[in-house]
Amino acid sequence: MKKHLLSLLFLIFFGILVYSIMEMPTMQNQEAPSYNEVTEYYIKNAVNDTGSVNFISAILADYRGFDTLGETIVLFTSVIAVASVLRTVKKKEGEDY
Amino acid sequence: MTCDIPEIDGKKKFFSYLTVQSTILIIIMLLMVLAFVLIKENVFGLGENAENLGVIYKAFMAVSRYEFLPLILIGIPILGSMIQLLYGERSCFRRDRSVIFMTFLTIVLIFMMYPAASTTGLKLKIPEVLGLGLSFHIDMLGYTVLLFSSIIWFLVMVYAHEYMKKERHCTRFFFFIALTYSAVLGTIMSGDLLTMFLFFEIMTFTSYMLVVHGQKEDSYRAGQNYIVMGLIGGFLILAALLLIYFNIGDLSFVSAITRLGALGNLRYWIIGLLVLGFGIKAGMAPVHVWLPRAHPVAPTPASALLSGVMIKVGAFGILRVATSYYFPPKNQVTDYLDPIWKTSENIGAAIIWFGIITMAIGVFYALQQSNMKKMLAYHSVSQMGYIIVGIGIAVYLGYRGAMGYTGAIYHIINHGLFKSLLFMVVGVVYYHTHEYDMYKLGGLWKKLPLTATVCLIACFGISGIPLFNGFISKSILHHGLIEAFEYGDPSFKFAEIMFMIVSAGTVCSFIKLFYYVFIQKTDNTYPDLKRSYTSLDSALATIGLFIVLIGLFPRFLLEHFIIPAMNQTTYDPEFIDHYIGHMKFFTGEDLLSMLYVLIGGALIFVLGTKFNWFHLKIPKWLSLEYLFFLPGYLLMRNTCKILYGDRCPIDDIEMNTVTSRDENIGFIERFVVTLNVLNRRYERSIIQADALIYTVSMLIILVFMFIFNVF
Amino acid sequence: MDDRIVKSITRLVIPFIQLYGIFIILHGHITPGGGFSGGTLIGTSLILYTLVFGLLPSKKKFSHRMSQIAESGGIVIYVGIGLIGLFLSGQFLTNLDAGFPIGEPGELFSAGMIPLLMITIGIKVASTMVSLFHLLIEGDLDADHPGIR
Amino acid sequence: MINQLPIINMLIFLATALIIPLLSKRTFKITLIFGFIMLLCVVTSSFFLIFHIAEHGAILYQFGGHDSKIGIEFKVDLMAAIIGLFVVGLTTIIYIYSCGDETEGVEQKEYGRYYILLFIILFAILGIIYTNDLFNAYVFMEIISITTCSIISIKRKKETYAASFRYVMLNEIGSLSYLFGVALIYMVTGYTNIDWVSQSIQSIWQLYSINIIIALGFMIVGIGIKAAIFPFHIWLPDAHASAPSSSSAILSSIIVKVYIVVLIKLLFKVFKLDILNHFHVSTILVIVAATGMIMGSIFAIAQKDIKRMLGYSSISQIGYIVMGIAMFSSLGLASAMFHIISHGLMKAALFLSVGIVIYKKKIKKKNDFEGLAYEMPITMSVFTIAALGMIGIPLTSGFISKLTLGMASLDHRQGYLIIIVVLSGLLNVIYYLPIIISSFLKSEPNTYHPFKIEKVPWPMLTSVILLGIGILTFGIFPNLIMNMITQAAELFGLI
Amino acid sequence: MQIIQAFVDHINFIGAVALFLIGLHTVVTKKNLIKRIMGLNIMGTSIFLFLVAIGNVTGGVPPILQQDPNVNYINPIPSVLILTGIVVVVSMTVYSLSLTIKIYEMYGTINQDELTYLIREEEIHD
Repeated sequence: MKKHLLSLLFLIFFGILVYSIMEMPTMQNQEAPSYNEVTEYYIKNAVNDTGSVNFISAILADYRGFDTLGETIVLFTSVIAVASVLRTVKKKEGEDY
Repeated sequence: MTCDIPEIDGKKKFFSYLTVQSTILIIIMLLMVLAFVLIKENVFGLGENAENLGVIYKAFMAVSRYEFLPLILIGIPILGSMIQLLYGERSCFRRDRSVIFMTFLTIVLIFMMYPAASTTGLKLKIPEVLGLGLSFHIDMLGYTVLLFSSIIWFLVMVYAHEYMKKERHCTRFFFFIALTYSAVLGTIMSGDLLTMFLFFEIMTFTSYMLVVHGQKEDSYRAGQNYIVMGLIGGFLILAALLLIYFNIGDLSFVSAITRLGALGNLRYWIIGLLVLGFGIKAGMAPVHVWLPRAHPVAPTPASALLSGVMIKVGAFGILRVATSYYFPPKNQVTDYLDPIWKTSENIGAAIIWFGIITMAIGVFYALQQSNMKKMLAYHSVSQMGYIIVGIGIAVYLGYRGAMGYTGAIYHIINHGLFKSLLFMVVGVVYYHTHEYDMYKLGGLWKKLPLTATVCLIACFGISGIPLFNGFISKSILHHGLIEAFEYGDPSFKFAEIMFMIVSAGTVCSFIKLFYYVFIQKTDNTYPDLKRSYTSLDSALATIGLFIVLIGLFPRFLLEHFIIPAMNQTTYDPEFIDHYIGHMKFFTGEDLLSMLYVLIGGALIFVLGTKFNWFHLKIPKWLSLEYLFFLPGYLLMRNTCKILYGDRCPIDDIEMNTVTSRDENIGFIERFVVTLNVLNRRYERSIIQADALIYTVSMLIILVFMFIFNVF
Repeated sequence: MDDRIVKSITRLVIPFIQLYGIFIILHGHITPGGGFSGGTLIGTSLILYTLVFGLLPSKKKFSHRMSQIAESGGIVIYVGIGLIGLFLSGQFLTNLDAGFPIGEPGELFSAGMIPLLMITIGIKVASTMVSLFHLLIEGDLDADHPGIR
Repeated sequence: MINQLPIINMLIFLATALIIPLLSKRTFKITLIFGFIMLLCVVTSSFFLIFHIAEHGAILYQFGGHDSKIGIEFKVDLMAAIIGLFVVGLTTIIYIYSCGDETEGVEQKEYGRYYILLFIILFAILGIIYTNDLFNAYVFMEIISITTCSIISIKRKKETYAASFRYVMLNEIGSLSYLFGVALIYMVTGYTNIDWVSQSIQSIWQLYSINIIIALGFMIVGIGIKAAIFPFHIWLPDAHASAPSSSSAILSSIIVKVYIVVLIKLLFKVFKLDILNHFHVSTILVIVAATGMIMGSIFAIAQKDIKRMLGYSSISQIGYIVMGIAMFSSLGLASAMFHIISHGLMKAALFLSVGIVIYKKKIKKKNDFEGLAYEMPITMSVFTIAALGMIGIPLTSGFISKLTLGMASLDHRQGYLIIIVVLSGLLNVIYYLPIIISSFLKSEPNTYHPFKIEKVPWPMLTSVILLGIGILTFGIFPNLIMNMITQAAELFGLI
Repeated sequence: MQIIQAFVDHINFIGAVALFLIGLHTVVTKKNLIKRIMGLNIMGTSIFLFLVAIGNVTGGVPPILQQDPNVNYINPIPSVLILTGIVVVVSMTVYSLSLTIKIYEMYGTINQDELTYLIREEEIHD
């Protein structure tokens, strides 16, 4: 019984989401609202701004470089977190953080 | 540790050091009062041109006009509490002396305030504090209550020094009593609702420490009751404060009826919240349940102060807000037919009936008690009923309500005097005999003649014998009620009848008290009862003196305190001048009605002792605590039943706690028990359904938004 | 697992994997890929080494100390490059205005600070993957037979 | 130069986090002192920031000198500056405490990691407060999630692992919901910068209203999980109960508040009032907040473990904040921000004083508090002050926030909310008062000296005393910060 | 007909959402901690798919500078966001896995129900 209620719940959820997706902008070309002047700007000027022909790298490392910094910090943090969970204190080496 | 006097060769010193000092202080205070009276009565012939006194007068005026006086007044007891905290238990005499002297100092300052208070009033604003800023304003109404509370407080302090010697934690007691004193002063002197609320809350907390001072189980119970209800009252006042500040934008005690009148029914909600909030502290009828529990468990000085001063502060609050916010400004009305009085008329009627109910309930339960302190506590309830009736009349009759106003203030003063005196007498009896049950006592008048005398005076006072102060205020209130049903609704005739009956009951119960404690034949000869003049006796005698004096010269208070107070509020000057200015006491019908009351009281006493009316087994459904908690526990039981059907997972003990009719188990305990059950049942399962709850609530929110989007 | 074939094949393969990873890192601004992909490749190679030769030898080769230095160093270099921009042109993480050489677009040595950042990212990702893998394995060993160490 | 201050503050924290591993080889004191100095530097610079911003308006900082449309932008407005100062200052106090506390359950070896995580949290918090970019906020959110979970699980006990697992899972769900919302918004606008997003949303929201609904719902719920708004509070009690005391203090007085700030940004900077009113977000938030205020207290009453109780009480207090936000008026926003600060102080004081008790007496049940005030007067007095503040007694900062919240609800023509405020205040009375009474009055020892203070490390006492003073100060002179807060709240352009 | 057309147009969005719900369903119903973590990963992946679908352009080429000027580049920004998001989700996954290991070491089970039962037992005991 509980299972059926649960699946019914998820069906309703799915229905709502699908219904709303039907209303969403779909056209997967330059007319899409997300394909706006920002993208144009990247495609036009990325090479002159950064000198990198790979726009993704340009954005990743230059335009949105701060995100990438945060991301590296996430990695750093995850290592420390996992170490703080799993490292057993008996070990000799690398106890200094 | 207790600080009893070291016994010198087997018997105490007849005079203790501090006794002498406090007696001297008392005498100085009496002299001050005398001088005050003589100046006011214009014996020295100074009259209005008092400048003849020269430099003294100027200095006096300078001090009196000093604007930070209220702050100093509030600061002095706090300073005293700090000093006595420093001495602590090491030197009881220095400690008590610091308390007593500080209290005395406040009295001196309050006397000095008179010129300022009687003319313009003393105003002080402290911006920025609590965001909105505090403000103090001392007018005659405040000043009157202030003066008498300080005098009573001082005498009780003198008394407490002797009495508390046998108790523990005297330091803590005196510390908190000093803080309570400053809170009381602040509440009375406050000039706007925020200040009043602030000091009111402080008073609740500090006096809680006095109630639970005994640190026994019942005192914790009573204290829990007391502080929770006090905080409820505080929250009600807070809600009213918010409403007033939002709708009027100004919290100071000035007339706001024009803007309140525009609010429709909300104005009744506001005053209802305020009356209920202050009424909880004042022991008003449906919410007085904390009072008969809290007063007996507190140490005697504390209960004397609770009954004598603190519950008055509640009544004072009602009077203040009702006559300031809900009255039109003084210079705008000239007539009682002004429709602007409609609001206050409706409010006043309700308050009067509240007061009547309070009186009746108080007296009825008081007659059933055998514990003297409990009986006095119930009498405090009924006497507060008198005061509330007076306030009701003052609000109800509007422009002509001066009689009720007079009665209310007068009875506040008188009741403060004799009720604290009665508590102190009971305290003395307990101090000597360690017995609260009046039926077990008897024949004490030979042993304690002075105590017996003052007790007699107090009983005369409270039961309104002519030539004692109770008579004055009661007859004034009686006049007020008569006016109420003459000018207003005839249904108040019943109110007047109730009034007479209640007075008869009061008389009866005090005959009972005096008879059983002092007269009744008993084979108990108190062997260990040593007579010695202590500061107990001086305090008792002084208050007795005040009672008699007020009873003999009732006009003085009227002329120099109450009529100025009324002239500062919106009342008909001709009415005041005609009815109260030239009021005749000891007139025929007053004495006659008093006689009826006395006869009725005696009759009730005789019949009661004959037919044993004073030990009625009151059925549970009459006990007010029970009635008060009933909906609560019905709710609890039914929720439990609904949730779990007949196999309620509350195990038997908890089940019994929740549904038992024992009125010692308060509402809150039942509540907490049920919540424990619910928690044990549901918390873990909620925590386990973590992601499910996320899904469901997300779904609900989305559906909500879709609906809102469509419509 | 001591299987000769696997071991020798691994010995043979690992350098190529790492070379490829380095290639991808260095060409991050020209071809698809970049620091993450390349770093992942290098990390994978070391993980493969661990899988084949066991934990302790790979610990010898690539100790926690090293990985820790690599991680902290990665961030430090990154921030340092950002600070160069901060001091030279007044904004954090400035590329060309801070005077990084742009070079000829499409060449290997071009695009100012992007290749440097890619290299740091690569180092960081690689070391992170390895150390996470090692930590998890150790924790697993602890969990399965507590008291093995 | 002053424009560089925000990023410099963040980099200071980052550098501290990176340097600690190298320092901590030597004696540990150096690390502590170093971290403390760094914190003080940031506190001073935050003061500068506030005054500078109050005069010259918000600081805009484009990374790499790119236009805010294409790059990442920091926008440090007055609210961000105030909250930043609050966060850093409070963390400094908690840091002092944690220096004295051999944080219960955390081994000596873990201290280094603990402080690394602490400073990374600070870095991320400043970032999430200052940033003006939705996706950048997501990245910082994730940093905060991991670090927070790990300062809980750093105490190597059984229950902490279970608690932080649940926490990390719900956090992940929340972050993903937030990311989904960002994706939906990006889908229709094509920006991630908050200003541009709100600009283009205002023009197209009738067109793509469905997108906005889904995005709004997912974002509110996602942040609601992290901010422990009522139905999503599930992770909170376990986490608070099992974490080390300083971590619990940081959790409930800083982290949760930061997410509330993100919620404020999201509602009033991204979706402006038209959209919110059209979808009646106010109603939803009010319902959620009211239920939270009541249910949180009701659960708190039934707890036996005092830290769990405190956790539930912070759920109900978060209800106050959300209710203040839900008024959608500058007064309500001001009351919410004031309550953020005052509740931060009070809850930190409660947790730290309870932490001292646990450190000294090793008791966690609230029935064991009988007669405790005779042994540790200062701790219990601070506890009392903070608890009275929770109840809302005048002279404590809790009263002021109650007052402003009441004014705001009346202002919003929803006077009935006063009933809920008063009711939850009474429930607070029910569960805070017995602790105070039993600790001050019951089961006293026969001989004690009233002026003897407890023997605990001085940093702990210093921190709790500082917090108590702060509570009283803001309670008696609220205008010290109230004016600034009101100014900040009016910048949002609400009614 | 239009319905089907819209369905076809949005098919990749719908797939993403379906994945999201599958992941959520896994998290809700499964009691095994590892499975719940997998569910979380599925949710994350679905959102990345969603972003990809947003950025996609039919007949577009990857955003690397091409010679002829008039080609359709696909939208580079979502790819960047995904690159960041993936790393974040990975680190969260690692952390929760390590917690799972520890929980297994402590309690000897990774079943949510048994875990809750054990915890409640401890709470009742003390």
